[in-house]
Amino acid sequence: MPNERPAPTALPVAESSSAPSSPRRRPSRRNFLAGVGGVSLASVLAACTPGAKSTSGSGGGAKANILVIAMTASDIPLLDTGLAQNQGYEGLRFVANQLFDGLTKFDLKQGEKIPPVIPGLALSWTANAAATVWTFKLRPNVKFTDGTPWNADAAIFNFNRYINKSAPEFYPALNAAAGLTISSLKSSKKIDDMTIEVTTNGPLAYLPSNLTTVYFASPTAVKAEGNEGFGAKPVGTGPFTFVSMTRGQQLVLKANPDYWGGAPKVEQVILRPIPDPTARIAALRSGQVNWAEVPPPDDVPTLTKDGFQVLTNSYDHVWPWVINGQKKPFTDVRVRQAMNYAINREALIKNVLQGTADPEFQAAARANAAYREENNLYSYDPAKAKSLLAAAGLPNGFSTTLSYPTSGSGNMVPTPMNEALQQDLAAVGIKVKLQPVEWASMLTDYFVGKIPGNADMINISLSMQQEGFWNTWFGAGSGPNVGKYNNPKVQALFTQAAATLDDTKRSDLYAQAVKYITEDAPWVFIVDDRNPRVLAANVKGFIEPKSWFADLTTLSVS
Amino acid sequence: MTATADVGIAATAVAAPQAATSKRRLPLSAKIAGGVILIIVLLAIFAPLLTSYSPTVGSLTDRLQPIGTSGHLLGTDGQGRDILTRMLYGARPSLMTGLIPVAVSGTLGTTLGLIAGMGSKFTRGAIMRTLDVFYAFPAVLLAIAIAAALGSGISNSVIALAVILIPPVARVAESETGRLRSADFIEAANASGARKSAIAFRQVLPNIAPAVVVYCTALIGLSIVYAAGLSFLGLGISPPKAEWGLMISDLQQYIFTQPQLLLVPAIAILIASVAFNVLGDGLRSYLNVRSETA
Amino acid sequence: MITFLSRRIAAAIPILIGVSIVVFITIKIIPGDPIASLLGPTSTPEARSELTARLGLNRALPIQYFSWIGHTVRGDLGNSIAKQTAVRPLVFDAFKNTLILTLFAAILAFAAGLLLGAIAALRRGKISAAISNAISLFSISVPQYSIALLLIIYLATGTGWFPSAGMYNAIGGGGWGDLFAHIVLPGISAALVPAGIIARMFRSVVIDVMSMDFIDSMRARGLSERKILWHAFHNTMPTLLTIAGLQLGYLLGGVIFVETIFAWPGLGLLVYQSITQRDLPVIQAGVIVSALAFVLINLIVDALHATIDPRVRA
Amino acid sequence: MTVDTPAPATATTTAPAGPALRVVNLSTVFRTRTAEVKAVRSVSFEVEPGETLVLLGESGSGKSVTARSIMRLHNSRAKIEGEVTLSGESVLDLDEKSMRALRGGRVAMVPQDPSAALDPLRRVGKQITEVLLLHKQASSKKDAKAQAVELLRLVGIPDPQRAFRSYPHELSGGMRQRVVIAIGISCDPAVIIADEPTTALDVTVQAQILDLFAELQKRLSTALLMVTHDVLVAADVADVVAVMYAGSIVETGPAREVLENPRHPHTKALLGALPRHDTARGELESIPGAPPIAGQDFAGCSFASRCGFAQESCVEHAPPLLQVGSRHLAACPVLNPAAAVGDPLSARPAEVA
Amino acid sequence: MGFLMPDTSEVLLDAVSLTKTFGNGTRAVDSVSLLVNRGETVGLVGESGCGKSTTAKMLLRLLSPDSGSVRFDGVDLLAARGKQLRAMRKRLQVVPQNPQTSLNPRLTVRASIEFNLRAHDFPKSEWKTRVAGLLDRVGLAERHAEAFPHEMSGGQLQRAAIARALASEPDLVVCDEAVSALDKSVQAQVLNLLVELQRDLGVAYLFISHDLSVVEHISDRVVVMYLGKVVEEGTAADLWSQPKHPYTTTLLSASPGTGRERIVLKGDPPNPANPPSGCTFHTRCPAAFDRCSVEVPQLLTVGRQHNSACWLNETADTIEPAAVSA
Repeated sequence: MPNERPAPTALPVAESSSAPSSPRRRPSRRNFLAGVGGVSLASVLAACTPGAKSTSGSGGGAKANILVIAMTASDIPLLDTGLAQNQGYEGLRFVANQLFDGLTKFDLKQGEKIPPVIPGLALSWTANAAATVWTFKLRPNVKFTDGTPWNADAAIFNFNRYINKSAPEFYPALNAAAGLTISSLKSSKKIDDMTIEVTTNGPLAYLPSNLTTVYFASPTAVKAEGNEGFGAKPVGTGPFTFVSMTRGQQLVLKANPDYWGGAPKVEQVILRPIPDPTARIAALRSGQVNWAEVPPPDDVPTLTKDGFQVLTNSYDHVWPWVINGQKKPFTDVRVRQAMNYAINREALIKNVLQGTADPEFQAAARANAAYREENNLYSYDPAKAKSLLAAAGLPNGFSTTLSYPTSGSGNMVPTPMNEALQQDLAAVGIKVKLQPVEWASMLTDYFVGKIPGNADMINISLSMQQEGFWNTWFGAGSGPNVGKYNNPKVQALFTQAAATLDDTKRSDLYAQAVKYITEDAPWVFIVDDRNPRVLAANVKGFIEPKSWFADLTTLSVS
Repeated sequence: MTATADVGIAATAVAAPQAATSKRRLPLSAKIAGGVILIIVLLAIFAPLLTSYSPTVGSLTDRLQPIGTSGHLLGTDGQGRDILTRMLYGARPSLMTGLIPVAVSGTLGTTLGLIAGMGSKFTRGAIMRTLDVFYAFPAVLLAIAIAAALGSGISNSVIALAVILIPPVARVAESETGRLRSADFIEAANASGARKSAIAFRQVLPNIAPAVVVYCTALIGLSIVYAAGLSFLGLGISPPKAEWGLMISDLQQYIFTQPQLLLVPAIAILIASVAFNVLGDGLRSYLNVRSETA
Repeated sequence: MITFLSRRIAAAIPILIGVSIVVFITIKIIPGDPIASLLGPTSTPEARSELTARLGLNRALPIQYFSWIGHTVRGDLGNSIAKQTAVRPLVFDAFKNTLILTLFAAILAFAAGLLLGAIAALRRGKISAAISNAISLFSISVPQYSIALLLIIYLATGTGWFPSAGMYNAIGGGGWGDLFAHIVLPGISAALVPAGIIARMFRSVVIDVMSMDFIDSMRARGLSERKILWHAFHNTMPTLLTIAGLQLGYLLGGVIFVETIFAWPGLGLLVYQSITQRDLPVIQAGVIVSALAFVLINLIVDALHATIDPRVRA
Repeated sequence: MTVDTPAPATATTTAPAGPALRVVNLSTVFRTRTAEVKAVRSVSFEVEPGETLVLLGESGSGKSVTARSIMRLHNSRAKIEGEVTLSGESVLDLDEKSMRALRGGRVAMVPQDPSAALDPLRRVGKQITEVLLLHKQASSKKDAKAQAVELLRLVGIPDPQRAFRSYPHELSGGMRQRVVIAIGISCDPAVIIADEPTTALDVTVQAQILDLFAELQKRLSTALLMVTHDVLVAADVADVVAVMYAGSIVETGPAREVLENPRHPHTKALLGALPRHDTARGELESIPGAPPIAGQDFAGCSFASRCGFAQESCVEHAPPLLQVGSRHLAACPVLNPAAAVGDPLSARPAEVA
Repeated sequence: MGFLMPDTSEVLLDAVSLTKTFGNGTRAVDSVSLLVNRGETVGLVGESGCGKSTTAKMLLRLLSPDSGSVRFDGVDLLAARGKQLRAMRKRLQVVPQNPQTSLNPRLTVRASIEFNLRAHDFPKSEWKTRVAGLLDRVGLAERHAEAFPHEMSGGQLQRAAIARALASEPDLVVCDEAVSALDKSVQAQVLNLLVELQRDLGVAYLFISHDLSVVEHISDRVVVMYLGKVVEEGTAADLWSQPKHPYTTTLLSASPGTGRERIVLKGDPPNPANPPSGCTFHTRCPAAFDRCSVEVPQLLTVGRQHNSACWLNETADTIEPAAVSA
């Protein structure tokens, strides 16, 4: 029945019943193979042989003075300033920060201290006492790569694009994407050709830090291409300029020889989105890239052994469990503290993370200005955990649930990490049920203040990059404060800090808040990410800063 | 073929003695496959008796031991859990994700196919065109979307798989029913005065059942593989529970350190899938002996 | 022939409408807010609701559906929420890449499948047939993603013969040879299951055709076995075409695992990512395009079928 | 009943030409994993040029297997023994290549179901010219086409040009059978083996086809071996009838003599089972029991278990063919006690003319 | 209306002017009227495609006619629904053509028969004895109840199919080519059985076959169809001795033991989708004349219980076979 349509499916098909084996002569197989099979075989062979040849050279694909980066992003980020965040902060790190500059920037050329804010497109700035009006002196003699001069007009044009809803150049998508960074900006105005004034809605002492990610695009280019079209031909002042992009495959940037901060040493930077960690390492090992973000921790030892440079450093990033403090038994602080005592962070880091993270015993990350050694309240102490539980009336422990993401930027290797923690907690009688949640749906719930799946806790990696985050994560009434943590003393310290212009004093205020938060244990403080990345041996001169961001101008590929 | 067809008679003349002796017997390969499946089922049932380790709790100091380590015959995973133990316990959800979606889609699909095949032109059109829509929909993506919609968890991946398997089963059932629709014995049944439902379930069903069963048997293997794929994408069973697909997804993190560990669940899935396929093939030839002479 | 084709095309339209409704509803019931994942952690509630309104996502569902379908019919696939770019080039580029991978895998699958199926059918009872059957059985049973990983370990990173990811080399890539080197491993991974299915179906078709009466008649007319096999092969074509259509359709919609593992920038990967980002316009367009391709492939298969088999032309 | 018997070419016994087809002690055994099935048991007959021999029997009697054995169309599981001579050439010893040249050339086959005998995907003309070119009957494609159209005309197809371009499904059953016959006679075969050529056809069409056979045979002097279960067909076309039962010829002789005066109980029963106008309703003669199933072996007369005349000796010894008329032989010693053992090969109706 | 009003017997099935046109324009059945009396056998004969099976399907309500009516025992069969229809079907059964497919290959003979018993609500306790009785009735052994169709010969299968048809104690059994696929020797057995059953149970048959010799043998009355139309009907004896339509004469010439000259028709049966004008038989009719290709002959009474649709009937009282076999 050859004309009958077989059950149409991709699945194995119910083959039509084979014909009765009647006494019939079988065809000579020799002929058939020559006729049909021969063709097939030949085509298979033909398909195979040149493959082996042509690929032998591809192992050295990443040669010359070109840096090829395997990003964790699943696609090339958008190329228009703040929109690059559409692929997470990685878009700012590798795209926006390379094509553009902000008024300020972080000092990323060193790895010892927390990068201070240094002048970028602004040479200097001052604020009024209330920290609401800021005057910026712009850096002279800077040009966008299309020749447009950098001046107050260009700056105001860009501020209008971000925040001035009545300006023709206002770009709602950009306004939305820049989010918290610009939410407190009220207005900007030109003072003279090289001076501008920025007004905020309230005291914002840490504005310079926020402005590191408010990027400036060439007004000429934006006007020529329109807000929507600019992303296809981005022009900035940054260390690299746009060459080409193949959607989903790669973005090619070349060095800007006239960069005001010093020309990059590398000729080109090629960015490839490879979201799967194994695939990234495979690409690195097969020589297709010479820089891979976030390797699977277990590959770190062998990568090191095989001569790759595995770089890590602390940065402002934490990986906690956020506890719903309104649910029993978590209303009792002793229960929350007990959990903080019950987990063996060092073992987790040594075994599961291969040293790619630091233990966190307080609310502040190690690379945060508010980190103080003396605030390290917790340690691995199961006995103490048990006694705290007993004191809280739970000598036999309790059962609880945790929602955690299965993947997602910054979440490290959530499954084995949470499984390890689950075992630690089980040892003191706390039985944690793990509920994996897909990252996108987790974010949806999280941002409106819910823990997905109605669980008691949520595991989510959080950034401390901007000082505003303190209030986002721990401030009363903040949406993402899903644990509904509320300590008036902490709240008062946050308000006071926002109006304190002195960096040291401000960090001290945050450190005080951290002390309270740590004691209150609204989270289970677990680890600080060390931001591991792997570079091929021939990538020289890169400095891993204590920051999410990276400076690509210092390195070269030999 | 009528009784006067001599060529056909020559064929049956030869086939007949064979049929007489072998028609009630499954091919050896299918028996072996059935045995393998039975063994897997038994291992799954008696997992707690066969191993002293816990499938979910391991020792972080004992992680990523290679295959053949004493005490851990098949090594340990990233949590230091005994892989053999996880394989044994993991057989349960793996088999379930193979069997339940197929059972569900087999039942629903057959019913739909029967209704379509026996129903009026309109009913048939409505059902079959709806199924066409699901055919044109990329199945894997549909499963992913459904699983994503329902959230992770074994029951949700079972539902997602059942949904995507219904259309092909229904098509097989419908086309088999369609083939029978004008068969003499169905006409006779129609003329006999029996109710449509009685004809569908007592006359048609026994005839399409073999084809559907054979088809479904092959789907079991596929369903296991797909379920494992969903787990691989993080949409299946929740950790730390053991499931073969999840283990692949888990162990693939270590392919550069302990690549051979990945082979363990992969081979298990392969074996189970092959076993179900071989069993399906065996059933096919076993059941065809009767349908051929008929 | 023309009426035949127009009838088929007419039949395809309700399918596409059905697909559009299913994809629309499915996406709407998936939890997750594209705005949330787009704007990220630093966004404010106001910004979110404003963007939601601007994208029209707060309108009634039927209005959203008809607005979308209206634009789609006119070729306007809208803008990606997550990528903030027009969907059409995004989806078309990805589809082109998937098509390349699919066609390559299809050629592999057919070459291997026909060979295995022919051996299994024509050398029944021989060792070679048993081996062919075993190979096809294994290839339909194997979990695709683990094979893909093993290929990467042993053929990409182990030997460096093949690149492990992407379509072209970052540096100096772009030629046919480069594309070929990149496509081999994902192509093999994607071809495995279809090759097995084709082999098994081709086997049964060949057996069926070889037992048909006219084959015997040809023998009685003195035709050589080679000629008879050729005619038999001709008679397997209608079924073969149907298989081809199905397997191509399957590949188009099913290479997602392979695309993920090999970072192949195809439609499966794009739609999968878009699902994780809840990027509705991309998901909708991606699914519609692949359904359209599926329908189109079936149409072509039907047309070819009619060309080969005079009986279905009527 | 008309029997247009041409004057036999071999009217004189000394004719050198000899029979077109001669089958001596042909046995065909199918080997299966578990058993050996004797489908044909020591069958002998011969057909002269221009003569028609009908193998008459019910399903399973071995008549088709006999026909296919002559052309060696069985697969390797079939063991064929005996002697088959096609115009003087021994067929069973030929290598496969020479055998192929013979098939479709010197001996042609017209199968039962014309719908299934043609390649459904190719035009009719192509299927004819293919054979013409194969057997070097035509020098060029053009020549082949001309010959093919002529052949189609010869077999009585009204519009041969159009039929040449048609696909099989576009032709009626009768037309298809004519096409198959055209292919059969395309290379001037010495012998045509027609296996139930009219069974699938309507009775009015059947008559046309049988006429066509008679006409062609007259024109081409081909020997015709026809296999049928239909007594009426046999009566219509046969010069010689050989009645088969369970793999053996149980009765043979000139058609009229055998069909009008059957001497074997099986032949008698076959004829008696035909509903005739004069048979009282409900009183058709019917043979009790069923024929032996394939693979069943028996020492004596294969019909003994169903035969109303059977005696003990019938079960023990297979009866030989006995001479019951000048050319009429029947394998039944009970009904024909005085007859002498005869040679089936001589059962041609020399005197029918 | 019915052309042949019976004198003695009671009308069981009365079909009037049944017409059925298929989607492709084929008029499969054209104004066919048919009458079956209680306990009699009516034969319906014609070549493949003449519409005899379609007629049977309409009588069994497997197809609905475009027009016409069917009364079964006085009740409008086409209008019957639900319970009433089932009650009618209980009395109207069928024996299909192909012994290999007339029984469900996946059911034992017992299950097949019980299916009919269940359909008509025979108490379950009686099933066993009823099956045994039916098998005995049709000459099958008790062990055949547990046999599957593939384990039985063609003759046994048709016996089982007859037993199934008889299960609901019908008044009329439609035998749709029920013996055509059997070897002649087996055919004879089954025909004998049918006659015996009729004698014992009084069941009526509508006996459909392409083989006139079989139909003529078993039927009281015979209806001859050609291309969707009835061309002649009459008692078996009349048709045999005095056929009034050239087509009947042709069919008869192929029957055994008639001694008639075999008539060979010209050409193929015409395509039913595109039937010839006038008398549909005129393209092949050896006796056709001008009028035949223009005017459609009506079914006219040519004798007692004997109707024929041929223009020759207007000119001659009878048609001698010799006259048409020119």
